[in-house]
Amino acid sequence: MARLVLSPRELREYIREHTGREVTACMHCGTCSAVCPVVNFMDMHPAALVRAVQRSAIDLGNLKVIWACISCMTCVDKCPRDVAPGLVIETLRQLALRNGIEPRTYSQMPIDETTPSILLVLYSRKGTG
Amino acid sequence: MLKLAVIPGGICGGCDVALASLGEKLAEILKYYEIVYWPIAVDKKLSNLMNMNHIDVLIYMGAITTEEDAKLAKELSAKARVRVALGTCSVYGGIPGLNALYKPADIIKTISLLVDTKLESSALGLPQPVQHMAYTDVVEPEVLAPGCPPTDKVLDQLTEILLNYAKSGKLEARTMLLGDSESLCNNCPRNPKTTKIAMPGIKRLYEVKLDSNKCFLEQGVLCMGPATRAICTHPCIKFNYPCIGCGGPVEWGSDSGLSMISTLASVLLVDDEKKLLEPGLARELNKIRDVLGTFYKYTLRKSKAYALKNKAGGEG
Amino acid sequence: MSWRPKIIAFFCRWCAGAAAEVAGVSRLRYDPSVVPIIVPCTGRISPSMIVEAFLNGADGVLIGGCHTPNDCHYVAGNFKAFKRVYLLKKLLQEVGVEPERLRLEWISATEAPKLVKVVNSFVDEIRKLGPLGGKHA
Amino acid sequence: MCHCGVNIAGTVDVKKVVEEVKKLPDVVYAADYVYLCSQPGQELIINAVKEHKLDGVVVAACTPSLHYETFAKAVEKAGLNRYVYEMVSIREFDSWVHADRALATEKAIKIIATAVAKLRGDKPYERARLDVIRKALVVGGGIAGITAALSLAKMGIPVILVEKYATIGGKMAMLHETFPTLDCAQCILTPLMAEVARHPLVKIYTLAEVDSVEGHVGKFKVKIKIRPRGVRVEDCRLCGFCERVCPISVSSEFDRGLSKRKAIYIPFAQAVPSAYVVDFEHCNRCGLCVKVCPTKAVNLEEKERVIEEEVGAIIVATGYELYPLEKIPEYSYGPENDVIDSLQFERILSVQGPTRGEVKRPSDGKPVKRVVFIQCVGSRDVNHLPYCSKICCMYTAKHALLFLENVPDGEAYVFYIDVRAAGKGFEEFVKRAQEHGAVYIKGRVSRIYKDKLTGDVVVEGFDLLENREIVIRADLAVLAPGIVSALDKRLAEMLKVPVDQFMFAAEIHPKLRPVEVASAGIFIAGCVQGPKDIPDSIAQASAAAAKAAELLIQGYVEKEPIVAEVDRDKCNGCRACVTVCPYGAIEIVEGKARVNEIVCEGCGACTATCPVGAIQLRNYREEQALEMVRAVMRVR
Repeated sequence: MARLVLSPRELREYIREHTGREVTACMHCGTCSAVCPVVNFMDMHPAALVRAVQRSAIDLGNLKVIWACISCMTCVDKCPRDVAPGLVIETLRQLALRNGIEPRTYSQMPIDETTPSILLVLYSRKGTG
Repeated sequence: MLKLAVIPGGICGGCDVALASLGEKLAEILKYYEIVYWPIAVDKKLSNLMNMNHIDVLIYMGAITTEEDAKLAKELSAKARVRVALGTCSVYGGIPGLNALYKPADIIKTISLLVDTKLESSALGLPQPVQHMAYTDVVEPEVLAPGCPPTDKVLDQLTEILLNYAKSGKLEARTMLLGDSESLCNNCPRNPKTTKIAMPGIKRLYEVKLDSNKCFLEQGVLCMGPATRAICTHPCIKFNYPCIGCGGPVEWGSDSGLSMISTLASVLLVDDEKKLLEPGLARELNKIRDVLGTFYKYTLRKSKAYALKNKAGGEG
Repeated sequence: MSWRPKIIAFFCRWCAGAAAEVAGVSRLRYDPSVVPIIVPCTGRISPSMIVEAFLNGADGVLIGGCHTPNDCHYVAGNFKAFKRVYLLKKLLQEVGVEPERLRLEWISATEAPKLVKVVNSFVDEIRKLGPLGGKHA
Repeated sequence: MCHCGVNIAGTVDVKKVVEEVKKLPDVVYAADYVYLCSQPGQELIINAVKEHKLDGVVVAACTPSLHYETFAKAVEKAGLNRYVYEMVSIREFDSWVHADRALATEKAIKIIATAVAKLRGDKPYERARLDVIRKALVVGGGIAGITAALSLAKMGIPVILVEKYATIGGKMAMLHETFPTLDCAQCILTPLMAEVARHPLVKIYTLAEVDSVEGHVGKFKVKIKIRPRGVRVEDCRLCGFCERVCPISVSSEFDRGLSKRKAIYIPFAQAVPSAYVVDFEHCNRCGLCVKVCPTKAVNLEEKERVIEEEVGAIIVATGYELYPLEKIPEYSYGPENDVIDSLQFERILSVQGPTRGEVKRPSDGKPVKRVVFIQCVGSRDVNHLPYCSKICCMYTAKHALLFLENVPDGEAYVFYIDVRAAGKGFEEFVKRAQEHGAVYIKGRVSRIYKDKLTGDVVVEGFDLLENREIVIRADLAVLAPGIVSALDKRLAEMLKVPVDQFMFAAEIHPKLRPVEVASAGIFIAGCVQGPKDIPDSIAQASAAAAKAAELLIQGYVEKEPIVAEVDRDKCNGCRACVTVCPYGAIEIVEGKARVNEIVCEGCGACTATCPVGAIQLRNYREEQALEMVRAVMRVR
């Protein structure tokens, strides 16, 4: 898998350019993780992801959360500091795709009895393009 | 019968129409005056006019944009006893006056690009363009009647002056600037209820649903009313359209653009200054793309900004 | 370098003006091309005053006021100055005057060294730009 | 022109300057002297004025901050008005900062030219002195208002205290105990309430609101609207017969809806004034109370009245309200859902409260064993209130501690973002709550709902440190809503108190002048300025009282006459100057601007703003300013 490494500053500026948001404004309150309907299906919950993005401590190639997010944008609505994790995830997803990182496909997703239906639908959409 | 000549310069025709629309009042004027020249109204030749020794009243309309305009304005004005600058172009240069920023040759060049035709003025027999001017740049008229087009208020005053002159042979003052010597805010039909104008930002007309009872500035829409001479009875404002400043400054010789820049800067986001700080305020001010076009739409040619342009250009 | 620029500096009485006094008391040296005019507050400075300076032969106009957001002795006159100067710079650009000829700086009463630096760098800048209108007067 | 020894003359060719200055327009006389500030120097000025019949003086010397007054006195001694004199600094602005003699000399001439140009437009003015009415108005009878009123009264200043509700005491009266010392709020507040009520210099108006304010510093005319109480305070013996017979029962404001009260009631036992009050909104005029009252104190016919008072200063202490929790629907706020706000929990803890201090569920009265506290409800959230409400961390710790002391086998969970315990004894207090077993969970709550089957309050959230979702089934959820200003827009406009976007009053300088606002004579205390705890409110109220006393005890205000003035013929009434004036000194009267000379501070922002040049700062008129600019350029 391709690996994409950006410095914290580059990543922050990239996200600012694409979303208009400042990831460093996050105060780590956890609202995004609390309201996320699929947080249990993520390898890294949204608040933790924002923290990792601040330090650019992510490996886009191996990051599963960006494919698990269903883009419901509840975290964007509720974020008390306009950091908008949903948009950050969206940006990372695009960044990954533009850099030739393979999206995780339908078959690679953890699916069992407890998977919410919205996630199933989304997995299938993302997986089939 | 006194001799009345109406001379059109670089003109859109609005002043002609406004003057022609005087109707009954025009008839009243014609009891005392003979129209010796007015291309759209009477069939009198320019050569006759040029041969006349004197004209009693000369009304000049429009900006001076060609050598022909300049020549007529100068030569005929010298023969006239009372000179009237009618319309904002004539008084302040008007919208054509914005061209004064550029050399005529550059303007011709730009037009050529647009129309895809070679515009060699002499070759086509076109008039030779000059640096755009107001009539008032060439002579000092006795009567200044601004307006784009001249409003009923101004034309009524002009009628009165013409009739009085016909009867008494005298003018009330050396220079008369028509309209009321106050700005549009004075009798604004919106009659604002609040005591402050905390302008909430700069909005374009399509961005707001304008409340026709509230001050434009309070709704974020640029209105030149505060610094514009009350030459009208607020037709634009009554139709929910802000003042764009065709009346010119309140006092002859003052500069409404600079005043308005200052006023606007003062009231813009006045309650949010300490929150937005300089970058936030700058972002809002950047919404004004064209400062000259906004604040000097009609009066650039007679403004300090234009003087500054000459200074910078090493002319003037 | 025989040509010396003519520069008018509007300093507010409370911050930049006080800094200029401190500069004097501290015997700091700066370029004498700048003539100070003390105003009660930068909020008093009207665009006409600035344009008048240029029209009468100034090559540059420097404005020194109190730091934003809270230093202004009169609450927020400095913000008024900022907004006016910002629009005026756009106007200058449009009429072909380098907007760098007009500079607004926040200088607190204690920042005499900053005042000296600002004055000298402004004079340098105007020197580089040359006289307004290109003619040596 | 002064040599200042060699300080000026060492760098500037004084003789040349004098020669050049003589050529300036309207200059009749110019001279130099070695030390102008000395007695002979001053005499030189006085004699010159007399001899040459001068009508204005320019002194070019050191800085005005040093010797303005010296020469002003000399000018006055010569029989001139001090405002037709200008002083410019040649020493600080020129001789001390330049070395080149020729250039410094030229610059000196230019500087003097500006002063001469300005002087030509200067006019004489007289200073205004205004007597101050030695009386103060305090708006708001909470702990801040009470403190300020008492403090002023103790300095011998009569005070009018205006309170919106039927009793003074404010929010503090609702509290059970106070952090971090756990004093009983009532025990420390009610003596103060009684003291302020007793004080001969304090006049308290309850059920009262400021109706209109006119005038300015030193002399405000205030109209106060007083709603009918329906009970004559001096006759009420608190026997309570009226309450017993009253057939109407409504929810109690004081207990924040957790209990019922009658339409004739006393807010709480120690209310001040100590009397019953009729709730005319709910009263059905049955007249039973009138019949049973042994002292005939009840009067249901009482009408609203308006009284007028004149005061010299006003202290605004309107306090706070809680952020309306209806705006956060996912938290299912409501006693019926057993989701309550912090003040309701205070009432539950209070021995005088609806449950007599037993912690029971509001919905069914079941004893509470497990309670969840949620901090930052609305605060620190750009979707609601971007600011921190400051006191919630501490009172939540207090709530958790008091609950655990009250219910020893109980469990308390606190959801937090950060714990902000900056204050004396605060951190120790939070530790104490934690040592008592309060479990702090870093994370946010996504939703709260009532499980209709089990009756539990279900709190769902995310525990950031455990890195997983967390669901707590509790008996009660207590929200810590943000604090919002109780100052209403109309009052702020009447008093010309500048406010921020959250209606908190904006102090004139956040560091140096924290209890004053831009309108002279108006002071602020307590939560009207921003969220505050009790000691901060009291400190600020004391400061506001001291600042008001400064003004009132001096007895007069003296004003520099260098203020703005309006040419009413030119003014177009556009209101731009009113908008830009930081002091609210300009108002529109009959369609034109009018400057209040006492309030105007002379900054000149209006002069630069006016689109038609109608408002001019005296002796710094636009034409003077332009002339100063031209004068510099005229010097060759």
